[in-house]
Amino acid sequence: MAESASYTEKLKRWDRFKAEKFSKKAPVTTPYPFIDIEKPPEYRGIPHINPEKCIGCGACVNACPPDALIMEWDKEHGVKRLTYNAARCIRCARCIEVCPTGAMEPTTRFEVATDNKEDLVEVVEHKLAYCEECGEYLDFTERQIEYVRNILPKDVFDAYALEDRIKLTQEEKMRRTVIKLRETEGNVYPAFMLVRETKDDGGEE
Amino acid sequence: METAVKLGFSLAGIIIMLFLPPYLDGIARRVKARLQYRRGPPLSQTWYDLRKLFGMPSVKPTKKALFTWAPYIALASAISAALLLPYGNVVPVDFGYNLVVFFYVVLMVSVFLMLAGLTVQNAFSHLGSAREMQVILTVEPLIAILYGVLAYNSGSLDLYTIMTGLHLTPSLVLTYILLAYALYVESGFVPFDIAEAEQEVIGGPLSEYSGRLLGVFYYAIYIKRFALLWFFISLLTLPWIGPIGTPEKAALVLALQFVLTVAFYPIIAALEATNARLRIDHVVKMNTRAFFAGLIILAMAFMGW
Amino acid sequence: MFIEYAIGAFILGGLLGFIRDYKSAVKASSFMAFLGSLLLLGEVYNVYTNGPVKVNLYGLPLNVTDVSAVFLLIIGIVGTAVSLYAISYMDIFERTGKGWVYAIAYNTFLASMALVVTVDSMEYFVVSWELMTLSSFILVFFSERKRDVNASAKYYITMHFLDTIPLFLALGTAYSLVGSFDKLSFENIGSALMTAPAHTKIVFGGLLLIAFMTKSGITPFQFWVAETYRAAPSSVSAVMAGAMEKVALYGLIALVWKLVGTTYSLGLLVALLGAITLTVGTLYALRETNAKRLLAYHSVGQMGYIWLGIGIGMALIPKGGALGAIGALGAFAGLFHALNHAIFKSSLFLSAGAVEYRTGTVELNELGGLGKHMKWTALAALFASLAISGVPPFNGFISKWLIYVSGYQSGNLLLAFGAVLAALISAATLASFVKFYGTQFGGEMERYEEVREVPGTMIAGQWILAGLTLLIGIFPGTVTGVLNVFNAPVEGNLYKIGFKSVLFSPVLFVILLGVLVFGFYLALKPSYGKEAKPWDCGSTQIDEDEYRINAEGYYIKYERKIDGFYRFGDWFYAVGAAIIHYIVRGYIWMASYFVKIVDTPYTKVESVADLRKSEVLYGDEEALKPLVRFLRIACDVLPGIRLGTFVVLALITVGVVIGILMAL
Amino acid sequence: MVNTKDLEAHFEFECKACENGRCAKADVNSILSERKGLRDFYEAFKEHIKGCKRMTYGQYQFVIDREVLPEAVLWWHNHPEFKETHLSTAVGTDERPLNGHFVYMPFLNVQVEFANEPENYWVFLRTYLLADDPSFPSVAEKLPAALWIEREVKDLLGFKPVNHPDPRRLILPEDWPEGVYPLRKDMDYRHSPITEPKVEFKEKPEDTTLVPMGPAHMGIEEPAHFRLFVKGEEIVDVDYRGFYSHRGIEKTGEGRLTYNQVLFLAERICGICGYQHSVSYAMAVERLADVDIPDRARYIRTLLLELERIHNHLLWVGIAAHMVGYDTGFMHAWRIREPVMWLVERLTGNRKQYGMNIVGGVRRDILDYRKEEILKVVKQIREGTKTFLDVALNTNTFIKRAEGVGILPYKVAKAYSVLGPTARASGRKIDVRKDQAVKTATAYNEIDFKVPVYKEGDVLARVLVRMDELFESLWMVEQLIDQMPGGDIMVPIGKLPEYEEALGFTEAHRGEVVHYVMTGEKNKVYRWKVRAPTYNNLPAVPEMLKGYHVADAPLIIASIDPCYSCTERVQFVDVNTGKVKVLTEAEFNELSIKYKGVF
Repeated sequence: MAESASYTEKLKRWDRFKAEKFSKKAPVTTPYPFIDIEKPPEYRGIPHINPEKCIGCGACVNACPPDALIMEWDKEHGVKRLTYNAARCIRCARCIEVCPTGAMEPTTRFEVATDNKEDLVEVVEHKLAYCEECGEYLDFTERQIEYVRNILPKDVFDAYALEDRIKLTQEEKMRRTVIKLRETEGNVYPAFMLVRETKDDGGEE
Repeated sequence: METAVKLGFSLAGIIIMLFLPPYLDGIARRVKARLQYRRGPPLSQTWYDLRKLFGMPSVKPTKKALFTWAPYIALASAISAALLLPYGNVVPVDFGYNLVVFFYVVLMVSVFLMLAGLTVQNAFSHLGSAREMQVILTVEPLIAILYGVLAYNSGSLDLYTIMTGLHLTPSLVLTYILLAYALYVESGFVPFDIAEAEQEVIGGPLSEYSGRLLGVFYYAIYIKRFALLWFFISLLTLPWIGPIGTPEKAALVLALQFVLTVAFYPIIAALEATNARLRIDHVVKMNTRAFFAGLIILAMAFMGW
Repeated sequence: MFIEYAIGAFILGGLLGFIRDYKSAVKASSFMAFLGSLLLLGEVYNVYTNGPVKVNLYGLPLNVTDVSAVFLLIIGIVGTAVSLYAISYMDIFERTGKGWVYAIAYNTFLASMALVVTVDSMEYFVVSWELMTLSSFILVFFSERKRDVNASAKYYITMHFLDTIPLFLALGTAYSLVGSFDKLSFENIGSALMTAPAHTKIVFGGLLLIAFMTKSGITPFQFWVAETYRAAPSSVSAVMAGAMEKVALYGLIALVWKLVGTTYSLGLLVALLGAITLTVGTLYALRETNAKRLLAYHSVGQMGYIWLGIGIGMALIPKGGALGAIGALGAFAGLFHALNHAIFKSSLFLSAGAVEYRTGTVELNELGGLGKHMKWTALAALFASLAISGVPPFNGFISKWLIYVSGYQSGNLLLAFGAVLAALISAATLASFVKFYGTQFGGEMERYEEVREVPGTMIAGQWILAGLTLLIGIFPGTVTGVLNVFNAPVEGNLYKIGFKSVLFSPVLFVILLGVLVFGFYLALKPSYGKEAKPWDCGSTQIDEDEYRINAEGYYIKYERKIDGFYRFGDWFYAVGAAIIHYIVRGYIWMASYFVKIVDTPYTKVESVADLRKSEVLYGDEEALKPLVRFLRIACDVLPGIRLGTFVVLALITVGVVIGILMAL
Repeated sequence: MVNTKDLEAHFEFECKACENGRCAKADVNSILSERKGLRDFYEAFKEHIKGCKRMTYGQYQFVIDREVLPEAVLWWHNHPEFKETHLSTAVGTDERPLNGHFVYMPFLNVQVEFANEPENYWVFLRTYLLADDPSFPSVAEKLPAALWIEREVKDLLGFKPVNHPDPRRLILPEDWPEGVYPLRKDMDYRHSPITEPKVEFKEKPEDTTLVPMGPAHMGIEEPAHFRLFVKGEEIVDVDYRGFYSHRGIEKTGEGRLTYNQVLFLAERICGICGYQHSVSYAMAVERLADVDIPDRARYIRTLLLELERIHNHLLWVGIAAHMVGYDTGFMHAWRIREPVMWLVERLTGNRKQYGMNIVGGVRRDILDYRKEEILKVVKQIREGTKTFLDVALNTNTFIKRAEGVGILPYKVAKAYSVLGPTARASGRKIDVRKDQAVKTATAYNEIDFKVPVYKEGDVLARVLVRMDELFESLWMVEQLIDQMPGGDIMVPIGKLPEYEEALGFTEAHRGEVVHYVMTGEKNKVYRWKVRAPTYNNLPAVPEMLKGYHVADAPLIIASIDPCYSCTERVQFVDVNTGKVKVLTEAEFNELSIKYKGVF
């Protein structure tokens, strides 16, 4: 993971004996629950979803081995719900690696004991984009679209005229594609483009 | 000494005998913890444990009455054994102030421990009882011999006479050494705690006990250990400080006994901490050897050495 | 006054045996035996209050001295309890159908024992002794199982050779000393022995000693005990272990000690025999897994205790002074232990019988979990077990403790070592009775779910004894008066017992213990949460009945440790068996020889096997035939002379010869 | 998470078939001539051998008839020259979807010569069983090592080992119905039926009684059920029933996870030797994907493996001391161990379950300041352990308990193909770190270390073996730090080849861990077989127990360092979470299908 200068300094200076009020001599045990134990900075604690950064692309959900991260669609209310359950988490930090926006933030928290399981669950709800034409909800969120807008270079947008088509349902897109193909028949190039595009977008989604 | 003083000393004795043993165990825990580089529990942790156990209901594995009563009888006999010991030079309740009686009354703790273990249909507690019995079986003859030496040395089995009438001979010194060993075995410290071995037979005779009854049994065992130690300490001190005439001197003696008892326990704890548990056949072998050593000592005593 | 009625009751009981129906016959005769035993106790009280009495019972000169009072007490207590118990117990032998045999034999047994300890004439002593042996022998094979019959034959032949013959020889010696049958009373013999040469004394004493050692199963003559007691019905075993052995002790005291007189070395010998016996007997018992054999070996061991005590007495009393006092204490302790042993050992046999009555086996490896259903039996067995292991406040503790005291303070290495052995053995006793109790009554087994408690009379019989263990333990003062025939300096009153400053106050102890127990019980009342089966580590489907340690496995390591001892013992036993075998051959030879004397056609008998082949009772006739015939002829030849005389005449020649040889 | 860049990188990556040794074009003769013994075997069973191929470097596979299976296995196991060759384990696979047959494939670790990497190799004996009659002749009565293996395939796949000496149920719970075989492909991984429990146990010998040790016993950390038939204290006979924590991880891995997710599952097979498992799995996948991971990654992996060995051995010796009531030893051993945990926590981010691996490399680099830390800790541990051993081995009572107890003779050890320190304490000279070619996954071939071997075979010998190994590991760690090369720490792996199989292995601190992986379509695992060392060691424990005390039992059982969870592997996903997962999975599937045709 990225290590800024101050961070590495911190790493170098970090001393367990200081941090946990150990004495170097006997006794080596600590009255643990009564003092708070500080984990080293490298420690992979419970990840935390930063709702500001999260775009709800679901990359983390793909990567997560134990299904601690779950994504659900709620087309009625136009909501895409990303649920993180620390009780199932194995702290492998794969989600942090794959997150495109760094919304999954590493922490050094390790105490998950609680009498109420709700405390272990983080839920982030995203508003789904809706189709400009038919007004029904799309499968991806506003933020995803924003993100795509930001990362894709302008010319690509123009080239594929994404600007006006990005917020459309599949069917609508299909229809338009067909129309477009009709307009420029005999020329397969746009269709090939489309395939490439989908790949790009798919990557983001 | 007039009765008031006697009463006072008896009261002191009773208080010591009832409240000290768990603290002694606490001391042992602390010492062990320090030897293992741990912080260890507070001194009164054993008291907390007992209180907790007293507060809990027990699980009932059998309908036998003996199962219910054994802990109480064990505790009662442990306490009566402790009451038979000299505090200062006062014996709180003198129902037979001599070696054999004391010894048998102490033995009753183990007897009822074993019987309790045998009331339930549980191989582990049976094993534990059998082990306890085999330890006693091998250590009692040794103790008998040593009592023989003491009796011969002082001319009587009566503890008053022994406490005053012992005279120092080589055989007596050896007797003290062996007696220390025998009492250590008898009180079931590591490495001789094979009867209650946790990892092998889950608690042995105690494996079926829980909650309050278990607490009572533990309390009985602590008091038994205390009684044996106190007995040894008195045997170590009383004969050599001459007749005790005044209450002041008696008080001094009591203080000495107390201090020595508290001072001996860390040694025991250290021994416990630095040893692994023995197997039953090891113990049998060791005790048999000790028995023959005792025979030699007895012969020496009778030859007047 | 009571003793005649007692004898009468016994005779009546014997006659009652001729009722057709087995059950009623047995019950009636047992009841009469019960009454007779009660009367014996009455006699004891009588003697205790107004001193020794001399009675002449149809020509039987009885002299109930204080010593015999002690043994009458023992016989009375045991007889009472056991007869009461037998009323129901003997039902399990109904299939044998010989009610009359039991009735006669059992009553004769009790009566003869009562006579043995009271008669004041050597010849009647011997006669009733023989009667006792014979009746006990008949009782031993009463069950008529093959193994039991073998045991009984072995028992009887052993008795004839190591008991009867020495007695007869001794009788002959006595006759040769006194010179008339009418004056064979003990004091005459005693006065005659005063003047007799030393080796005569030695022979006389030696012969008697052998006889009594055999009867009370002192090493090396303990070999017959285990098998015999196992074979006999439990009630009979109880009487044999409780009373018959003590009768031999009476012989030791009344004949050897009182008549021949004692010396330091003789005392040491007796004490040493006692020490060896208690070690051997108890260590063998530790290994046993058959309840009755275990108890039998323990009775050997406990007899060892008693002999140790008596031995200390015999050794030290002559010394007089402080040592004499200690000796008297030892002897007193021995007698006390005799009484206690009679009580708890018969109680234990009765509990074993009760278990047998319900489960049909006494094999400890198979038993278990009976405490749940036979509560009273279990509690009685627990009392008796604690008593025999010498746990205060039961009676066994006090006598053992006094033995230790006398042994430790005797100032003699040998005696002190005896006491040490005694202590070691009391641990072994505790061990084997923890096993005895734990395996029978501990745990809970489905196998014996439907077992019920035994009938009332059996419980009563057990509880008379079990109660006495506690009663005497708490109030030893009740019996010390009767027991203290050596006027030992036993300090204390009803509440205290001890010697010099070595005192023990059971009452105080019991009160203290009781107060503490109930105090703590009330202070910390046991509160049970849930009920649960014993913790079996959560394993699936284990056989509850096998989830335990069986009797064989209890002290396996310790037994391995002392394996050498056992091997030596077994070797010794083998040798003994060989000896017995040759003795038997000799007996057969002699029997046939007798027959040749009275030249009558005689069915050829060469070995015990031949005896056993024939009908059992008949087999015994075979064994006895020569004597019987001889006596009958003698009767024909010399009419008008008492038969008993001729019993003596029969063997007198041998006795006289030896006596003269000694005199030369 | 695979993206196009990775794919391109993968395509540039040129084939190292010749060194790496999985060359599709290799012909039988050249294969047979590669290693000693192969040709002899081929000659011996000519007419029964249907095929022969090189799976990957140093792993050979013969396809033989099932009739000669026992002979073939014994031919290798009792090979006169290759003394330490042993039956590692066997894989049962349901290949009906592929070729309509079941496959039963025992494989052996052939040790031509100790510590001779290029010469030693693995032999897989693949046999095809008919779908309607999956029976094969049992080798168990001649070779006890096969006892559990055959019972396992009987349980999980419904194979029928003909005249198996002890055909009781081994793995599945008592209340699992007959005729339902979890590892068959036609069974869904969420399906867990229940019937009336029926148990089958050994008969009790005459006049003994029963002492059940476990499932929940103080002397056993994890559920395992030893039935001791005892005479008093003495153990006469023993029966074992385990797999109370069977968790069907293989099914889970095959069922739904991608190969990179399986890696993390593999790491969680065991709480103690997790990293060994993850390295083995990664190694297997890399082998079959034909990837050489960067040297730095290999060194980091080896470093962590050795650190894990160090703290495991300390943990074990602590437990051994605890079992005989020597708690001071216990506490001190664990105190000495603790700094390793802290160190590892700093290196990888966790005390255990390092999560350090990824197929194709490692995830975190070792920075220089951490190297200092490591050396410091190593020094500390070395001193600490030295003093600890001085004390412990001079504790008379401890030695009394450990010496001459639980003796396992060499012959028995070989017959049960016991592994690891347990085997080395009985005089077996085996160690896959040196024996088998590890050079593409770990760095053992480039550092120097000894393999301690003792002949006594009692508990004390096992203690000493482990302690010697511990010091060796410390020395290895220092070398690794010293020689660690620079460079990249992982190579991305894109798509896996389909239906390739390979074996990954490491020498865990209990013996060789073996992961057999066979890939399926779209980066899924078709068959994944895990064999932990305890799986081979545990069947030998009853042999060790017989004739000793009940008091020794916990120590003896602990002395093989049993890890039941390793042996018994992960539970079925419980139904609820399974449902949740399925929901989302289904959605993802349909979504991806939708997005295929975007625009």
